[in-house]
Order: sequence, then structure tokens, then C-alpha cells
Amino acid sequence: MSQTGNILVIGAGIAGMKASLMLAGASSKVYLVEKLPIIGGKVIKNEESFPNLECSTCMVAPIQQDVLQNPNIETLTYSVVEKIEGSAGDFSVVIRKRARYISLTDCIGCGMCYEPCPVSLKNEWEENLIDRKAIYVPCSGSLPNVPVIDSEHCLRIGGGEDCSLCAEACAFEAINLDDSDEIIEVNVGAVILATGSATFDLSSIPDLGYGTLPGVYAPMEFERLFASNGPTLGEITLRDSEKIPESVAIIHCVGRREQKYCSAVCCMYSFKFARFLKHKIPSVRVFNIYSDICVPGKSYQSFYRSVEGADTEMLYTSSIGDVSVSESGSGLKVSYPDAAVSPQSLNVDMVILAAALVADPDVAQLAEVAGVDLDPQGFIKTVLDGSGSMETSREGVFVAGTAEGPKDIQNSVVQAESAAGQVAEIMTSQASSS
Amino acid sequence: MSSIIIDTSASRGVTGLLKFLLESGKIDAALTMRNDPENNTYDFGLITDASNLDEAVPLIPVMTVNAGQVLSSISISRKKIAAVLKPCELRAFVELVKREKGSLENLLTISYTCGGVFPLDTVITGQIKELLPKYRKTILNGEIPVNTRDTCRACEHFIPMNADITVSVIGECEPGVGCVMHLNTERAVEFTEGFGGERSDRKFDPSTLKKTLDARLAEKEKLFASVTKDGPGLDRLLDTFGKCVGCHGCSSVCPICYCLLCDFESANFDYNLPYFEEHLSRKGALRLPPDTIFFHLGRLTHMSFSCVGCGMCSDVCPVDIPVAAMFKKTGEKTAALFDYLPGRDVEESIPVMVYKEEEFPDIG
Amino acid sequence: MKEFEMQESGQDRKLRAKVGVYICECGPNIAGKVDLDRIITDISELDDYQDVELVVKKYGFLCSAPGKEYLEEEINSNGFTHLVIGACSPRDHDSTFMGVCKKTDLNPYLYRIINIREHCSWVIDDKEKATVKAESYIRGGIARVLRQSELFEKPLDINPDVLIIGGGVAGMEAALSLSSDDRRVFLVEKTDRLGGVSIDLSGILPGQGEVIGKKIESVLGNGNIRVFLNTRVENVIGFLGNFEIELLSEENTEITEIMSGAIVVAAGGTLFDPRESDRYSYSGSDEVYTSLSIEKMFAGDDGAVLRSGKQPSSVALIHCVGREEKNYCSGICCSYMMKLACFFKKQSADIQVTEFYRDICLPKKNDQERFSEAQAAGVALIRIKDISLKGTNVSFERISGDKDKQSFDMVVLAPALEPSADTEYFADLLTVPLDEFGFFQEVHKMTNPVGTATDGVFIVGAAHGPKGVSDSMQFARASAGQILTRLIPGEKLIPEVAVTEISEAYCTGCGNCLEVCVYGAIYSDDSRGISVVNEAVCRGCGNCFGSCPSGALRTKHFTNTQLYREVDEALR
Amino acid sequence: MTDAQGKGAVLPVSKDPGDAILEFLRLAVAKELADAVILPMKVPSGDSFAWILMNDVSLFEGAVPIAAAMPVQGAKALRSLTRKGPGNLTVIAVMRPCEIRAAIELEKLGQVHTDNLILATYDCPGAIPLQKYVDDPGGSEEHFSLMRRSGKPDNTAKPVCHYCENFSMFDSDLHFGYFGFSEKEVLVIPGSDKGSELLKGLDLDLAKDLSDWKKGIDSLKAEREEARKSAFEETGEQLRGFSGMQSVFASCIGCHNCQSACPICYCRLCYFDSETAQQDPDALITAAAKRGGVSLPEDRIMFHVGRMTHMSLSCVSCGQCTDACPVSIPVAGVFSYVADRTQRTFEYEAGRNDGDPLPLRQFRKSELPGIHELVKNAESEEPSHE
Repeated sequence: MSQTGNILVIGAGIAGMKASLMLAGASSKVYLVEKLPIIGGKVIKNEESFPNLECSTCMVAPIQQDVLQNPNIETLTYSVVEKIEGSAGDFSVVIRKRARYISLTDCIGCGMCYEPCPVSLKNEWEENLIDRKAIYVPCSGSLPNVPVIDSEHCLRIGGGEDCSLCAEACAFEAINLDDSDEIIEVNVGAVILATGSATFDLSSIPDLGYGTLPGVYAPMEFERLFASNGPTLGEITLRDSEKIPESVAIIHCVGRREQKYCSAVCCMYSFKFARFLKHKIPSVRVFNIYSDICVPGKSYQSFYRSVEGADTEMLYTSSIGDVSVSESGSGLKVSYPDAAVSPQSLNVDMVILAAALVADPDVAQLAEVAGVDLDPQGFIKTVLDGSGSMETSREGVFVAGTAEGPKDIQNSVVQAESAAGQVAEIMTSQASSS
Repeated sequence: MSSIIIDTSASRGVTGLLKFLLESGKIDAALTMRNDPENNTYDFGLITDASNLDEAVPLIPVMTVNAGQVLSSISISRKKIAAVLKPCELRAFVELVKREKGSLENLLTISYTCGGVFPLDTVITGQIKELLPKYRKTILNGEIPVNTRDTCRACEHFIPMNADITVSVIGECEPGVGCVMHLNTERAVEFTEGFGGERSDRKFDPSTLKKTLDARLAEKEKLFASVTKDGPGLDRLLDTFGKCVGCHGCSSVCPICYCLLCDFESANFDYNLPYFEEHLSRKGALRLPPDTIFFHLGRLTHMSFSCVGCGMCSDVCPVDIPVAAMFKKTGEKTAALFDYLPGRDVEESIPVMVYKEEEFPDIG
Repeated sequence: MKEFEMQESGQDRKLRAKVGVYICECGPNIAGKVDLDRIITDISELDDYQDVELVVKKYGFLCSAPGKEYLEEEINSNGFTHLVIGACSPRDHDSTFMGVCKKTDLNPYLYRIINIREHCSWVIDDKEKATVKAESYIRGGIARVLRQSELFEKPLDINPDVLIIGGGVAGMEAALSLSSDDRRVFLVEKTDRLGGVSIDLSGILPGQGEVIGKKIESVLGNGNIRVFLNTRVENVIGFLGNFEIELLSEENTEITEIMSGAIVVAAGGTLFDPRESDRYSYSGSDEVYTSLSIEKMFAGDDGAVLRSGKQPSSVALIHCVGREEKNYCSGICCSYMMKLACFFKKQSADIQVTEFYRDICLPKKNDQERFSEAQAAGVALIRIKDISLKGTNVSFERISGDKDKQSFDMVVLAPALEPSADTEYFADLLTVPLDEFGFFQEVHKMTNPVGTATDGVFIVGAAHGPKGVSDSMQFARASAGQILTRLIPGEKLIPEVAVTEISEAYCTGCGNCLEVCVYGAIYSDDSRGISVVNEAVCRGCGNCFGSCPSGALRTKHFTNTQLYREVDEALR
Repeated sequence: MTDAQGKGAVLPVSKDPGDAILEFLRLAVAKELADAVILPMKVPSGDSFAWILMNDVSLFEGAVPIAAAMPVQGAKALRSLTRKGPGNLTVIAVMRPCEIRAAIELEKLGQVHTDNLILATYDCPGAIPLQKYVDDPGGSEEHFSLMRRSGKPDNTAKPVCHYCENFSMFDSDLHFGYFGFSEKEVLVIPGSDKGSELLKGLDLDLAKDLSDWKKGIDSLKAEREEARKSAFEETGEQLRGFSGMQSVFASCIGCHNCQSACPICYCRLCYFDSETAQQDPDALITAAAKRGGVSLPEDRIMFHVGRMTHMSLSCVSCGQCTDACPVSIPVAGVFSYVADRTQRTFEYEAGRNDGDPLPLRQFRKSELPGIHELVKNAESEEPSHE
């Protein structure tokens, strides 16, 4: 295909991967840029995804494989886009391929290089619930199954010391400690932004005790606690990694008041957590503290009904914004106003905060690079809002998934397919016109 | 060719030989009949471990399945197998080999002068227990044992054709004489090398065999007469096959009927309704399912000249149709036209599969 | 199954087979845990196969670039008839080595990858045991590959045109995004006008009325979109890329035949009938209205008034009508009820507007504004546990448990969205299953929500599930995305190769296979009384194969013989 | 089954119920309410019966509507006639209830098309085993006529008949009831609209109340159910564990007669006769080497187990398999026992014409608990085999 057949997709989550595969299938050359060393996005952090609690890996791994093996897709992991100049049909893009220090072709992911590394750090991908080395893969089953070196903390690269234990341990000479960033310039006809979202900054509501009270968890932390490839290998224990919680409170709508919107997924994942907890700890008591249940769409409410009562007790509060968590003995005390607006409280071992989905902190910078407008909530804005068009304020640049706003997997995929369609549309029209 | 004499009963002699062959690694497996005393049943055992030969009854006068049929499914292999077969089973197998349904290449065939077998129900009823002792005595004298299959009683090919080893049973299986094995082929000699027993050039005892033959031929005449009723014709066919229930058991146990799917069970014989309607309007009545007689005629044309008269078909017929006798009789007639004898010689080609100029001079 | 065997031992099997067995060391991953040299000698000395020559070798990293070149070179120079690779999981590199075969004369379906890493070296510590297991696996692989047969991809010409069923917003959106000079769109609408239910919905989006109007114009004005009004789809046969469709127009009762490569079902939805529940005493004749009829009123000139023509002085808006009955939340009612509330307030600030709701569900990032607007406009919001109506008298139980009564001039119900009446008809026509709620069942809830079991048929809008206008349009565009990236004018489609076939000789037409085929790939040939597979539709899932008692079915590349022989060998 | 008004019409009997039925059929054909009939007829040799499709009324004389033996399962006759489609002839078939039930199963499997068939059943006293009948037709007929009067199978009858509780009106279009009656009259009871139509056409009005007849039938049913219980207990004992299964089928010679006599086994080529089921010679000998030896022909027990899994849900316990077995294995006893359990598991009754699809063609969540139940029961009954 002609040069304009090239496409840039930023973000290798479910939306980015889907769009890339579709366009590659339409024989476009796709550059899929991912800032992390691995692809898969947020979905692979969930052991199981609602509403049917399908195994996320089983769902996503084949898609990841397809992406990695598709000859039309050039996946650039651990890379960032630094410039997007030009106009629709003819963008020139500058990508910084950060030094990974490990050859994607030679490494076979045997993992022999981690052991000898003397550095120990928190594993951010695992929500800091476990340590990692300076050379590491975020979690087992990562794809590509090739580690990366955290250059900042590596004794040799960051600290200038004379350490090459990892390189010595590698049987395949896959490690090149003198690797350096690479600047790649490509020419593309269209761009899809699928960089996803972040979770609400919980520490911004001190009353909920996140960060100060160890028993309080963010949703992603809990997802990893449950994950069988996670820090506890799927065993749900408190931070002392010994005590198994006997009672858990899940507080809904955290950040809704601040963000001024409903993220539409928190209720569902809260119920999923309840199911998880009961499944792993049959004796546990789970409380969902909520003021509104948002389970839109055909298949959500039936899951809610199956959990309600069976896996969790539902506690209504007249003002979810006024729920607070405090320390009480070895456990936690959750205080909330009930239906009659009279204060109630209950003691639990663990609290999970159902945090809102918010715009990714990096999106502002991306918006600058991509030259697109953001909406009041900080997500990437579509010009014809509500029309299903994924086109942004810059012609030829499209958005898909939670980068456009909070949504579930289904709607992310639907947007990815829409965006891919719009790109394919201009591609073919350009192909036929040129 | 030479022969071996072992001082034991014929049956023990054969079992001993099989043991020897397995232990000496000359064969990978032995095929012989076995007895399951617990359930009082018989089956074929494909035996690889000599110690399992204890329940073997190689010469038992019972045919649960025609060994030819069993062998065909296992003989196309590079494993060496020794098989103990009745003369008719061996002939059936040879017919199958001609049809690429088996191979003699890695096979050591052991057969014996056969006194005929008992019908299956004698086994089921346990009657066989009383019959067996008598059986031995009678065949010793070259007479025809009572209660054996009618086709066996009428079988004149009780001396194996082209077996590697022939165990002499009729006339000389008494302990005094011991077990006599005639080695008919190079292969036999080679395989029995190192096997005990006294070598000799002893020949069959012709007198008893002759006596048996005469008796059998007489029986055959009677048998054929019995199934002919008064003259041929469709009515007679109806009389005989009219009660056929169409289970096709006769063809499924027939060693020669090797087809996976019999033509008469194929779609060629599913009729559309117009067929029935048309017949009905012509005849006013017709039988369902159709083609009851046709099936037997068809089978006759397909295999009768290869029929070895083993009698399995009659034995499994749920309505006691003398299928075997009919087929044996027809078979001999058709085969005679081509001076053909089923199972006589592997090289002998199957009549309808070749065309010879000199066939039916009168046709030309 | 003789005829099968013969196919399986195709021409090349008649000649002397030459099987290449290449074992990947995968560095220490396999070589470290499995005694490859022993396997190589054992396998090379196998004498189980007459007329089969075995070439057994090992290599460092077969999946690496040089590894693939090496393999290609080996296949060409040795002229292998079959190839067995002992390496990692097929998930990792099956396609890699198939790719290598495709570059050579070796048919890729005469190759097989055997997983001796995940199954052996990675899970067994005892080298001896791992070696034995790996060897038996490889023996099995050889036994199987020898019974595999060449399969060939049969590219099909495709028709890029698209049939769209339903002329609502979703249908129109799909039509507009799909139509182009090299792709015609047939838009079939059963009523006499385009726009569907959205026409009656006033300003769900600001200026929506015009938006819909414009859409209709541009659809009608588009030369590449052919609109059929008052027309129903009579019959559909075919598969992705090649559908044959019969349309029946109501006016002239003649059949129009069209061809298309894909079908988008935008059959839309309808409102739950409040009569189905005794709770709402809905008759349709008194002052109790459905949201839709009120939308219509607002769309008109004199706004929402009582049957008497008078302004209501008090209005009750009741949410979640039918939510319990249907067991799903439609996800849009809260939003438009807030909007209606504001409309009443706009119409006259004196109207007392009260909303009775169970949960506020505002899943869109901008919906929250509606809520604030309503609050600001002084709309009373009452959260209830339970509610029932007698005419316009509302008795309800507050969340606090207190029971209460109020009466109003006018009551507006927000009924749930449910599948439209002809959903079942289309499900049957297009062999697309329905879900527990009677909506069309998607291929996969998350990763393929617009696709269906019948490849080439897509579901959008409220036919997929309860949806508002914008989501309907979003789904429409998603289906367009799939079609635009899969049905490219001038390109060919390659259907599944390892499909099922039915032996005409053995099939008795009992229809078991037909029942279990979710793709509608099997039909029964009544004249011959047998079942027949449409290879272009079959996906080779093998369901039917399992359902056949007489083994008349056979899924290519996964035949009983292949599987049994592999197991036989592996177990001996 | 729509004998809603609980009434039936009456046919006069001259010699035995069979003649009444014949007369009825003659009328039906004469009045062109049917084009032809299917009835059993003696074979030329006089020691068995065959199904005859006839429209020539003069031939009816030789027919025996209520035959003492069932050489060919009637459903097979119907299959051969209608497999390729219903055709244009309206045909009345008079058969045993188990034969009609088999036909209904076959229709679900696309092997029989009943559209133009009128299926008639009669009070069935049981059948004489084929072998017995062939050996002694005269004696068998005497026994049978006694059975017909009493409505009870005697010791000559097929074993399964003794505990068959579906011996009277089941899902047929028409039923001839005569049990518990003086041999003076036969009841004709419509079982479907087809049946009612026919009776109307013959101006037979449903005058007779059925309650007396029903009482008689029910008491007979009760007896048979008792017999069933004890028979199943016995079979259950015999079948305990694999060894039990083994000894029951020990004498099997693999002729597959049971399968070819079975009305439900509709496959052209049984899977177990197909190439795929046959072992590769080398593999077989290797397998033999493992165990020191194997029994041939292979899979003789596997065949029966396989056949069970394939057809037991549709088994109507007609007993043809036992009749056809050359080594007198009580095949029907075993299959009837297994069928009873599998069919209960899926709350399915073979031969019911209520539009219930075959269990294995549909999936109901509610099935699974049933299966758990079954497994539990089985476990509690089975002594562990360690």
C-alpha cells in the first residue's frame, strides 16, 4: 500500500490492539506504540472480567499473540510518541524507543537474569504490592515475555557501578547493557489515541484513609491480590500478607462528587470483588456501601442480582460523599449516614474504595503532542460528541477507549472498531484518490 | 517334508509349540482360541506372553468367529504372528488375501485335520461339556461326531490346504501316538527349529481320512437334498428365505463378506415413495422392508464362489434359515463352472475378477 | 471409512514419505531438561513405518530468524513430504512454522508442532522422565502427521455491498459510514419513513431534531444508498462476502433480489408495555403516559398537556418501569427523565415535577449535568423502594421505609427498552441466536459485541441491547468498522480450511449435526435424505463431528484416525 | 393422547379382536379414508410373520393384525417406507405400542415421516420370542391366544414384555382396546385428530365409556410395574461393576445382530463397524504386548457400551436385540435397565409424541443437577472397586 497506508496507534490496551488488528487485516501497516514494556493494557490486570467473570487472560492473550505475530503490525513497546506533525493523510511522527537493554529477538523469557540482580524495588505494575528487580517483567505471563532494565535504578546504567550479573546469567547474549534510546521517524496517514485512563487519586480524600490506613485498598490493588499471577498468587491477605480478612466493606462512588460524573463500571467491579471474596474466603462478610446502583445494559443487572444478598450485604447510605474510614483497634471503622440520615458505623478488616475512572495524568502531554482538545473532565474530546464519531479536534486523529471517557471493555472495543472504521474510510478514499 | 511327533495330546502339542515360538522370540504374537472357564465361553486370544497360553484351547471344536475374519484385521503388519486355524478358516483367509484384506507374509499358519465344530448354542447351554469326550473318540475312528454343524458334517475339505504346519487330529490324536505335526513349508521347518519332539517322515494315516471323507460326502448329499426341497424356483426361495428378518447377521459373520458397508444397507436401497406407490398399484401388496430375498441373491452373486462352508451364517440366524447349506451348495455349483476351489491357492485368481478367453466356449 | 482413509493417504502418501523431525533446543529450556541426542537416535531408529524415511535433527532456536531460514532450507533440500517440529506451545509458534512451510513446497497442513517445552521440560524436573515423555509425544506427532492430508485455501471473491435492516438512527448511521463509490448500501425499512423512534425524541441531544432531519436527507440524497421503504426481508442465504437476499415490498407484492457481502441488523427496540405489570394501572386512555408519548408532545407545538388540553399542575415521573420484570436496567431512562423534568419546568415553572426513582443511573460522562439541571430547576427527587399506581394516585415506600401517597394531574412512566417484535423473525432468518433477554446474542460480550454467530451478520442499536441514540450510532459505526476492514472491494476472503465434511455414503440424515451447528453451516438435502456442510460457512469447531453416532462426519485436520494414531503412538 | 371425552367407539367381534380390526381397516380403505394398510402376514413357510403394505382388500384375509411374534420391529418397516419423505399415500399401520413408540423416536431423528401415516396400536399382551415361535408356531399361537385373553404375558413371552408398562394406549393416532373384555367387542379410541377424523369418516360415534376398560388396564399396569421393579433389581445386581458387565456380555461374538435388529440404531454403518473403530494392527499388537494378550474381535464390550450411549435415550425396550442374539445374551434386559435410568435423568420418555426434542440435541441447565443426582445414586450403590 502507499505510504499513507501507514497508521499510528498509541496505547496497546484492548482498544489499541483491536484497532491495530482490524487495520492490519485491511493490509495497512500499523505502528502500535506502548509506553509500558508489555502490551495488554488494564484488562490483563484483572483475573476475571465482568459481567460473566470470564478469564481475562484467556480472552486477551490470543489478541496479544495476534498483535505480536501480525506481520503488518510493528509493536513498539516501552516507547513514547514525541511529535506528530503534518496533516491528515500525511503525518510525520517521531517515536522515542526507550532503551530496553534486552533484545526482543534473542531473549526467550527464561527469566534466568532476574535472580542475580542485586537491586530490589517496588513493582509499580503490581500496585507496589511486591518487589521486583532492576531487570524484570511486570508479571508472569507478560507479553512480550521479555524483561526490561529499569535504567534509573540499575546499578550499572543508573549508578555507574560495574555490575553485569544479569548479562552474565543470560545464556543467549540477549542483554546489551550499552543499549540506548532510539528515535524512530515514521510517516502515517492517521492516528488513533487509545492510551486508556487512570483511577481517581484516592489520597485526595483523607477521610477515606487511603495511604494512611493499611487496610484500605484501591480497586486495582485488589484485582492484583485476587490474580493468580499476582503478588500473593491469588491469596487474599492484608498487607501483612498473613491475615485473611473476615469482613470487607466496598465503598461505592469514590470520586464521583469530585469528578462530577458516574464512571458506570465501579458498581459492577464492586460486585465482582464481592463474588471474588466469597469465592476465595467463604466465611467472609462483604458489605457494599452505596447510594445508587448503576448497572446499565442488558447483562449487568442479572449479575448484580446474583451477588446481592448471596455474596454481599447491600448497605444504603443517603450520602455516599460523607462516608469515612477510621482506625479501630486492629481493624477499620466505616461510618456512613443511613437511609434515615442517622449515622451508622461498622467494623471491618478491609476496605476497598470503588474509585472513579479519571483521565490519565499523561494525557495532557499527549494531547499537546497530538494537537487535540480535551473535554472539561480532561478526557480526549470528540468533535461530534454523541454521534459515535471518534474523530478528535484534529483531522485524521481519532480516539478510542477510556481515553475518551470512562467505560467498560465492551464499549472500549466498540469505540476501537468505530475508530478503525473511520480510519479505513479515509485510507481507502485516499488510496482511490491517489 | 518332515514331521514332528511330541508325546502329548495334539492340543498340548500345539500350545507347546506356540509357547516355544513366543519364548524364542520367533513370533510377536500367537492367535488361538481360549476358554474362559468362569463364564464358560470361548474367544480368540492374540497372545504375546507365553504364560497366558495356559487358557489356550487351540483345537477346540468351536467357532465363535471365523478366524479368517479376525486375522484379516491384524495380519497386515510387520509383526510376526502364528495362528491356529481350522481348514475352512484358513481357506477363508486365503480368499481374503486375494482381496487384499490380509497378508500371509508374516504369518505362520498352523491348521489341523478338522472333525467339525459344535454350534454356538451347545456352548451357551453348556451341552458341549458332555459332547467333547465323545467327539474325540468319534473323530479318532474317522466317524462324524453328533451335534456338529450340518455344514461341517458335509465338509470334505477337512484336510488343511497350504497351511505351514498341519496337526494331525483325525485318526491319530490318541496319547499313544502323540501329537503329529506335519511341516509343509520351508517356513515351518525354519520356525520349528530348536523345538523339541522327535523328527520323522511320518505321513498321514490315509485309512481314517478316507473313511471320514466318504462319510462326509454321504452327509453332503443328504444336506444338499434337504435344502433343495422339490425343485428350484422363486417359491422355494420364498419358502426358505421368507422368514428372514433382514438382520444381515449372516453377512456380518461371513468371513468373505468384507465390505464395510453392504450395498444392501447403502443409500442405493433407500427408495423414494413413488417406488412403493408404483409397486403397490401393480401388485396390490408388498413387503416391508423390501428386498429380503434380493439381499440373499445379491450376497450369493457377490461371494458364493468364495464360500468355504464354515457355517457361521446358519449359526447366527435368529430364524434358523439353513443359509450355510444354501450358500455352500450354490457356491460349489458356481465355483465348479470355473473349476475353482475357494482357498485352495493364493495364486489362483477369483473367477469373476479375471476374464479368460476359454471361459464358456459355448457363449462365443 | 475407506473413502476418508484414501483421501487421508492422498497422492503423496503413495510415494515414499520423507518426514523431517526438527527439535528446538530453545536454549537450555528444552535441551537442558530433555536428552535430545537420545531422542534423535531413538526416533531415527524407529522402524515402525514401512516406506517412511525419517530425518531427525535439532537446532538452537528454530523460531529465530536464522532458525526459520535453516528450516526453510532443510525442507527444500530434503524434499520432505511431512514435517514435525518438537518445540514450544502451538500458541507461541504454530503460525510461525506454518509460515515457514508456506514459503516452501510443503503443504502447511502436512506439518505439526509438538509441545515438548510447556508439556515436558518446563514441568518435569526428572530429566529421564521428561525425555521419555518428549519422545513419546514426538512419536505421536509423527504417527499423526503421516495421516494428515494436504489442505488448500480457497480464496473467495467478495461482494462489498451491505444490506442494512432498519432505517432508524443506527441503520442510517451505518449506511452513511459504509456507502462509497465502490460500496453500495441497501437500506431496508419496514415502515414508510426513515428515522425510526428517534424522530419522536425531541432534543435528546441539543438540536437533535435537525440532526436526525439532516441524516435522513443525506441518506436519501446519497447515490450509493438505495432505500427500500415499506419493505421486509423475505429470505437470506449465503455467508460473509456472498449473501443472496429476497426483499418483499408491501406496495407491489413482488420479490426484489439483491446481493450483499454483509448484513447489518438495526431492527431497533420497543418499549416495555406497562400493562404487563399490574403495578402501574396503565390503560393508555387516562392521564398516565409513557415517556415516548410525552416526548412526542414536546416535539409538537403545544407541549405536554392533559387530554383536556390543560396544563398539568403536577407531574410524576416514574423511573424503572419494567426493570424488575425484564431484569435489566436500560441505562437511558434516568437521563431522559431528567431531561423531561426540565422540559416541564421550562414549559412552566409552576408545574410541580416529582421524580420517583430507585437508583440514579447516569453512565455517560455528560449525563451528570442533566441531574444538576433538574435539581437546579427545583425538581423533587424521591428515592423509593416500591411504588404502585391507581390512576394518577401514586402510593410509594421511601428508601427509609416510610409509606406515603401523593396524587398528580399527570403521570409519566419510563418503560424499559425491549427487543422489537420482529427480532425473533430475523434471528431465525439469519440463524443468529438470541440471548436470555430476547436481544440478539453477540459473538463475545466484550471482545466482539457487534459480531454474531453468523459471520457477516452484525447487530447494532437497540437490537443488541437497550441503548440510547448515541450508543446506537456508536455500535453502528463499530459494525461499519468491521465491514470496512474486512470486506475490502477487490480483495478476496479466505474461509476456514479445516472444515467438516460429511460422508454421503454413511450419513442417514438424522440431523443431530444440524441441531448442534451454531453457525448454520449444515443443511439437510431432503432429496437425498442426508446432511450437507456449507464449507464457506463452517468454522471447523467440530461440534457436529462429536454429535454423529455413525462417524459419518469428519473434521479435516482433526480426524479420528489422526487423533487415535497420535494417542496410540504416544501411549505405547 | 386426546381421548378427552374418555369415550370410544365399539367394533363387533366375530372370532377374535384381530378380525374386528381387519373389518375396520377394510371399511377405511373401501371408503377411501386410507389408501393402504400395513399389517403382519404369515410367511409362506408359516412359521413367522412379515410386514405387508397392501391396498388390495381381497388380500386382507391372510393378515394377522395382532401377531404372536414380532420378527421385524414395525418401526423399521415404517422407516423403509417413509425415510425419504411422507409421500402421497395415507397408510394405516397397526402395530404394537413399542413399535409405534420406536417410530415416533425415529421421526425425531428424521428417519420416519408420519405426516401421512395413521398409527394404530392395540392392547399388547406381549410377544413370543422369535426363536420359540419358529420352533413351534402352533404351540406359540395357543399360548398367545391365552395371553390375549388374560392380558398377561405367560412364561413363553419375551422377558421384557413381562415388565412393559406401555403395553396399551400410548401416543398413537388410534388405539384398539379389548383387554378385560368378553371377546365380544373391541374399542376404537382416537388418540389424535387424525384418529378422530377417521372415526368420523366411518360414522363411528364415541358411544362407549372407557372407564371399565381403563380400570382393567391400570390393574395390569400395576402388576407389570411390580415385575419391572424386581427385574431391574436383578439386572442391577448382575451389572454391578465392570466385571458384572463383562460376565453378562462374555459370550458376545461381535456379530452386531442386536444393533441391526434394533429399530433405533438407524446408522447405515455403525461406528463400531467403521474403519476408525478398527485398531491399527501394529497398535493392536503393541497393546496386546502390554497386557500379555487381547481378546478378539476387539471392543466387544465397548460396542455395547457405545451403543448404549448412542441410543439408550430412545430405547423403547421392544426386546428385538435379545431375539436376534445368537448366543442368548439378555441384551434387552440390560438396555431396558440403562434406558430407564438415562431417560429419567433427562425427564424424557422415549416414544412420547409431545414435541419434546431429543435430550442430547438441546441443553437445559436444569439437566445438570439431575445428572449429579444420578452420579450420587450410582456411587452410593456401587461398592468402590479399589
